Amino acid sequence: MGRYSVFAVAREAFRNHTGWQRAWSSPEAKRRYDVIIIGAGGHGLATAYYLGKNFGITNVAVLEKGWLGGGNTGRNTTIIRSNYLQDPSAAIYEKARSLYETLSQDLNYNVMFSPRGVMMLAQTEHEVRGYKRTAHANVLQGVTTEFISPERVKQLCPIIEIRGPRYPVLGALWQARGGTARHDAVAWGYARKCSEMGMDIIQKCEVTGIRSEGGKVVGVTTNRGDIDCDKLGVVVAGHSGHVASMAGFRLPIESVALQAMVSEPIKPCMDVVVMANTVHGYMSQSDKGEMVIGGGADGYNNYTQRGSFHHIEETVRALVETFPMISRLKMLRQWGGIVDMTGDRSPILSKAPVDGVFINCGWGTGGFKAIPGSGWGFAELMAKGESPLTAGFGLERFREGRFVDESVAAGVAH
Amino acid sequence: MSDVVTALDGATFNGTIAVEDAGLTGMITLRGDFASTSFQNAVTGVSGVNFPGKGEVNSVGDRGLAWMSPDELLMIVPYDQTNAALAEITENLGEEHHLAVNVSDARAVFRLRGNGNVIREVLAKLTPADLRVAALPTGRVRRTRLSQVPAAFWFSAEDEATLICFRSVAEYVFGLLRQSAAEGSEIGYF
Amino acid sequence: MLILTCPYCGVDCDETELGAGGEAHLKRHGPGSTDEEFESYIFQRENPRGVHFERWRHAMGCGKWFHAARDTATLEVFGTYVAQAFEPPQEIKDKITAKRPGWTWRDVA
Amino acid sequence: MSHRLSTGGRLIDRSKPVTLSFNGKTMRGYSGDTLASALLGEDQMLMGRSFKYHRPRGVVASGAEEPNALMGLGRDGFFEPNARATTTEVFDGLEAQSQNHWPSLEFDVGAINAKLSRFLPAGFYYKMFLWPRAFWKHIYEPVIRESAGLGKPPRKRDKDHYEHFNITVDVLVIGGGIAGLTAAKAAADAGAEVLLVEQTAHWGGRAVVDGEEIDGLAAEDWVTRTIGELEGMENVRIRSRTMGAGVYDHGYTLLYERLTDHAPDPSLVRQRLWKVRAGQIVTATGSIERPISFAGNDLPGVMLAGAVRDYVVNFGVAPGRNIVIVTNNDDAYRTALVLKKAGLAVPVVLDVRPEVKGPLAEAARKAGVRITPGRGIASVQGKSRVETVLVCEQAGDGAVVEEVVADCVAMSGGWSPVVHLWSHAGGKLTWNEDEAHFRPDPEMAPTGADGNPFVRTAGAANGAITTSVVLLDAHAIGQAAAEALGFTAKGEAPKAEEEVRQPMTPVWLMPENAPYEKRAKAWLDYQNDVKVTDVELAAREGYESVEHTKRYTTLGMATDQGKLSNINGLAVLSRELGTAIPKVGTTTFRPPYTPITIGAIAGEAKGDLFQPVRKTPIQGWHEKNNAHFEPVGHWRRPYAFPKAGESVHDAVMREVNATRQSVGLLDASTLGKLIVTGPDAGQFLDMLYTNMMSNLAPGKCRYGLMCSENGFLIDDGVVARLDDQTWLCHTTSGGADSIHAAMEEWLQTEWWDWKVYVANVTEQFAQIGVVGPQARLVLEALGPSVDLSKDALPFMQWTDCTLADIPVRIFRISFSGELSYEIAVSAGQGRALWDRLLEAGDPHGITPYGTEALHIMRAEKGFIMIGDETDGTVIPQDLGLNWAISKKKEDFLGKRAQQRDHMQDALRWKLVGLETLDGSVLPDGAYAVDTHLDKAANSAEYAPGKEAATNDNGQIATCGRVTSTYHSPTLGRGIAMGLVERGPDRMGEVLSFARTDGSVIEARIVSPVFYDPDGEKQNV
Repeated sequence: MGRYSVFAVAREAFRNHTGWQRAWSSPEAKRRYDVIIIGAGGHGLATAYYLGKNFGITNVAVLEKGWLGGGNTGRNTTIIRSNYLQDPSAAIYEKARSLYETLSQDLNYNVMFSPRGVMMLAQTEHEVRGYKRTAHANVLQGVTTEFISPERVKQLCPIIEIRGPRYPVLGALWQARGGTARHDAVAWGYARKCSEMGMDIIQKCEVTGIRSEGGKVVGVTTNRGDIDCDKLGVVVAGHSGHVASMAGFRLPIESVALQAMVSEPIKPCMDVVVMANTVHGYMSQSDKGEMVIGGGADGYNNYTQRGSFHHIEETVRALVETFPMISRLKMLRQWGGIVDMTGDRSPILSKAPVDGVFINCGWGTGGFKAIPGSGWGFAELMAKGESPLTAGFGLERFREGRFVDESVAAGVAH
Repeated sequence: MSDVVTALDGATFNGTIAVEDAGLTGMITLRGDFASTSFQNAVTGVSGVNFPGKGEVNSVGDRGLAWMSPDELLMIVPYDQTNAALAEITENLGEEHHLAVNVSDARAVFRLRGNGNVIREVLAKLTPADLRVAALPTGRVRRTRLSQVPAAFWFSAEDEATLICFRSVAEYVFGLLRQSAAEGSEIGYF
Repeated sequence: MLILTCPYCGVDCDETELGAGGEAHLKRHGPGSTDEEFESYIFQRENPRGVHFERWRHAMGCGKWFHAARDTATLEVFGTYVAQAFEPPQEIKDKITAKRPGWTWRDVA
Repeated sequence: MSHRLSTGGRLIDRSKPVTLSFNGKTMRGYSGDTLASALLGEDQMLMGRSFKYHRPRGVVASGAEEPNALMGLGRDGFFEPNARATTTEVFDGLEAQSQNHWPSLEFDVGAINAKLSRFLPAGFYYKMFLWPRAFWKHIYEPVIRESAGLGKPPRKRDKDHYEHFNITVDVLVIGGGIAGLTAAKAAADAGAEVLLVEQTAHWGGRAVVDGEEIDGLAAEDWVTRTIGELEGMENVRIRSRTMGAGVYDHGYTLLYERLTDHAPDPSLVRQRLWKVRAGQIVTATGSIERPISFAGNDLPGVMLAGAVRDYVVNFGVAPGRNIVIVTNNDDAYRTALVLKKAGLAVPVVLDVRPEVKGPLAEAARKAGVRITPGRGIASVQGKSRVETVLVCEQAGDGAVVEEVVADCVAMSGGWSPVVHLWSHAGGKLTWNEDEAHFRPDPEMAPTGADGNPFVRTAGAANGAITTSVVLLDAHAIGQAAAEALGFTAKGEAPKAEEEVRQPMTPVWLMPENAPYEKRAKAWLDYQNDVKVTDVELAAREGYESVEHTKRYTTLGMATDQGKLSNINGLAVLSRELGTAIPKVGTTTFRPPYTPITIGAIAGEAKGDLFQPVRKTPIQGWHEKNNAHFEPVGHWRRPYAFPKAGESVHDAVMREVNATRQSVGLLDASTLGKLIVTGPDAGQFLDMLYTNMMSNLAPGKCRYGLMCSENGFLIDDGVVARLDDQTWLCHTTSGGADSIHAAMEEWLQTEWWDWKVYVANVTEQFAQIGVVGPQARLVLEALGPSVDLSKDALPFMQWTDCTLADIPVRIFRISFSGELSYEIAVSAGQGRALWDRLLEAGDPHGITPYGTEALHIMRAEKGFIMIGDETDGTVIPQDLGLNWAISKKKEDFLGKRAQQRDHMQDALRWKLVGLETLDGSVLPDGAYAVDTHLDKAANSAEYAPGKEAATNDNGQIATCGRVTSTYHSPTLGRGIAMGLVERGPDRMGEVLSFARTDGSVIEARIVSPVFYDPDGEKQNV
């Protein structure tokens, strides 16, 4: 597979781009693999990639019901940050963020990681205390953040109204190396590398059953026949409960619709990502110029990938209060994704009750930013049976009452 | 009682309809077993109006009973008679399990006057409730959402509606109604 | 944007008048229960792509809790009923079985 | 050149000329013009620049599907970017600017991208800019962002206002063409309530432009008659300038009404967002003509044939003088006839079909139009607009057989139904081979709450092409919609003459075997600059699904959402993959149909109405007395009352001192107040609170804790027993509604057989705290009707009485450690009592204080604050509150949860007091570093010269954190509360807290009760 570079593009330009090869092959499934990953989204593909890269396990198949990257990987607001409060969260999200720094070079695919900075506005005294606490925690966690003044907020993001009558900006938690990336490219880049390593990405292959013998997994049944494996990774955001039930166990998860929207593109006017949790809104500007806005999640189980309009309405209200200039922009498109909410709103990266089965799910609204770290840690868990990155996210925590609760910090995960 | 004030202290607004602070109103939240005749007698006796059916409001003069839920009524009496009414209810019901509390000061009451269709139109700018006459005829109460706060309203006549919300948000609700009834914002739908 | 009929008021409620309360017919486990029972009571939830029974509160209305039988994939509502019940009324079960052949009422743990 | 014709133009009023400015140039148009028609009338063909290559672009279409002619309108508080010229109605003084160019529309530096286009194929950025790493953020990305982005951002606050409108209706008909009118009439005749909306200012759609005949009347007259009939019906409402923006579940539909965009008036509502609940929705949204992919098809002057017709007929504007028509279907001949009639030259009609024999074509021949069968366009030449058309055989590879001089090309690639609204709520599509388009699949309609279809499409939107079929279809659909709601349909469908048509022939590439050079100049998506070769490349590289191709090439992702490009792009993809179009699949459409203003979505909720502000009965006094407010939920509570020239901090210090030394006054009205009554009320409260409430004696008060079922502390407050069966529960300000809701939830859904009623009386009372050594004197000065002495009203008791003749309930409770009374008074008299207390307290220098003084005093006393000491992960045992957790009770909410391993862990962090060694104030939320290196495998330096244990992820281990920290004016030093691992067992130990700057501050573990540990002051 040819390397991507400006020279390759120039070379192809003079032969009408006829020389480009497929970014990934589309093989038929083999009878057996060492590892099968269900779900070719960002997390699944990243897991496969690090299994190969870090542990030399390349006899791997990634099975995808639809098209790779067609789930939440391509339906989110592309925010990347690691300024979390609890140690386990900060560890895995910071691992992910640091991997994003070099991901384009690592994958030889430009995922357009843009460390433009993420700020979380503090608009109540309570939030000020919460974010100062997070800043203190981050120092010891090796996550670089700082609590900044309203003046600095205005300087970094001139379109913010910091003297709003209702919720004046009292400061912000600022992570200068947070930012955004091109969501599709992350899935495509990992897919291309996995394919290059000889792994099979099998699209339009739906798993209909999980086969186990004596409490140990032996393979899966798919609409393309049975495929055997020693280890099985379930990485199917939005469908985790469904797939888990095939393996005969339940999860502390409910699937709800989360919404987002973009405005029509305009010239650059916002160089940072801003999250305003008091008023439940967050916004950034894409390279195309669209204002990318995250909405709320329904409170009820919903598999329609649509969700209710009033969440968009509430988010927009809040953002108009904080960014008055957006009022005369127009909403171009709104969409929904299905997110898995766990009991403590933190993810599950864990051995499953069935031997050989591993589950990676429950990322709620925060999955995209975690992709490289999640893949890194989950690959280690699958290869070695344990990983410090995933240790805090085991299923057993719900029985022991050992939660990883991020909602306690003023910052709600997005 | 000279120093008793309502949240809006008599504010009024005239636009496509008239919006008025209804002034001091005696209100009692009553909870009990609607099936119990003694409960029915107690509340009808004190209020002097018929026991309301599901979703109904009955009123005679400045007294009334509004159906709030399967076990909750709102009794309306003249403000200065609230405590007397409470005492009477408590006495009539004796040991029977019930709740009767004075909420006169916990609420703000608005009177909306004007063309009934325009009143419905003004409210429809703020609430998702079905305001077609068939769905909300005179004498029917609707508890719902008025923009971002809970409220209840009913038409006592086709050209007059009463709206109740919590006292703390009285100014907010007044602002909502004022904007929705602004001159030039008629829709002419209903 | 769902519409559910409040079984107490009889009015069709807009989703924004309601509060969602998660899975219905949970059995409370208090002191004396095993860790597994308690975990499942607090955290394990039915999460079907299909027929689901859930709790709703007519928050911006009569304030009462009720239950709804709803399909989470099509958002079809088979019916709503009062919360003071250990399982759905027979006619709702029948309606679901008629519309979703093969469906049977689970024995709520 | 494009110009205004001397006659014609059914929508314009030549007696009402208007003046507008375009890029500063003054231009003329007529009332009724769109911005696009006015500009064309002034020969302003060039209207914008494309997104990627900055190619010069003119208007292609005449409606909502327009991809090129996007403008910035107005200025300052009324500026709007990316407005479609084709849907913007002109008015006198309209200001418009074209977009996405620098320095000018005519000369745009960005156009260099076009020269480089061979280096910028689909997805080029994924393959480039990889090195050096830092360049992406600092060099490449800024350049890409600057050249993208279309319109300018608004800079000023929006000066317009907006509103919402909620209605419920039987049948909503979207689209005011003949199909919409027919469907609306049919549903209305059946007795259904009908709302009919049309996005433009005019009724009738295409039929009136094409001069069809219906029921023996000219379409124009039939439309006028039908509108009249509908307006006359009680059960019908009609609304123009109102677009169907989105269809959601359960019949919820958004309509977007533009009230003043065509006649600005800031005093009126600009736009209204309708939220409709419809029983049945009929989408009669018509169809959109498809462009044809040939080289140079993006030159200004290349337009849709139907649009050319619209401009001539509706606005009396000719897009050119020599207009070449290229088509694969009969409809374009209508354009030929219209142009002829207007006296314009049609050098040739290029019809790709090998034989041309339809009646419309015959009529064109009769009118003297030359038709060349089997021919297509090899390429269109011209600098910044159409100059010549090179003709070729469609079957070939583009060898030029003829050269035609022309200034406009009218193209027609067939018509696609507008299916957006249908698919918003999940409707599926089916491929219609004959017309080469996707149409709604009636078997796969969106279903509603009852499981039955609630959206139906009528007329052209349903795939019907000819007028007669459209009318029959629309009538049937309108009746079906009404019948679905239980009405009985009656009446006949309007009639039109059967139309004979020659079948169209799909053309996805022109000519069929166009070489790369031509395909690389054949545009699919005009706005995003996606060409045939881009989609081919995507397919070759394995981006095989429509979603992949769309995202890789950005096809259909522009502000027109692919209204013109989707099908053509799909066809090219299927051709490249060798798969049939329906197999390749289609993309799902998302709301809105066309972009809608964000301000309209926010509606009335801005400024004062952004969110409700909750006000206590005493708020007026606070506002008059310079309170510094802090938001607490929707309340705004005084944080402090700074005097003139006094800082907020100094005010807080003054308030604490004055209260401790004499007497302070607190507006505590926001505290939750819940009445719980009934035979089982005691039993109920024993389940809710961790401690016992059933054995509280009437007249007495008790502090109580509430936990969630998951074990965590969620609320606290003082409970007073009012009588044998009645308790009054005080909650935190934030807890009033949630705790009330929780009580109702448990009573309704778990213990519904218990006889208990709850009522939330929070707002019935104002509550005023009179706090400090002089508190009793202040109350006694107001002539209390009862004895308030230490023995008559001891600590933790309450009494009813009057103060200054105002009925009140006095609770002798304290959150400050001082002698303290909380007085509940009817809200209506709250302000009166507050004023009396101020008068009575004046001799003692009574001092109103805010929430910060309250917090400091409770911290000095070691009282916990929900939200500070608790954060949803803390159980009462962590806070040394075991005394408030009943051992006797078998069960209470949270008890079982607190028995789990982790909650029993001896190493849990527990509440302690913290005193810095230097007396300074500990930073908010600071963490104590774990210096017990023996505990961990690794250690690391965390501050100059200091070692700490680290965990497996290399994070420095911590053993505690600050939960509350203040400067105590009473003690004259920093005091803090915190949670520390085994804290209570480590009294006196010194901990190191890490500052964010890498330094540390040391603090000693002490008792959390800093002030009056024996409680003598509150018991006097």
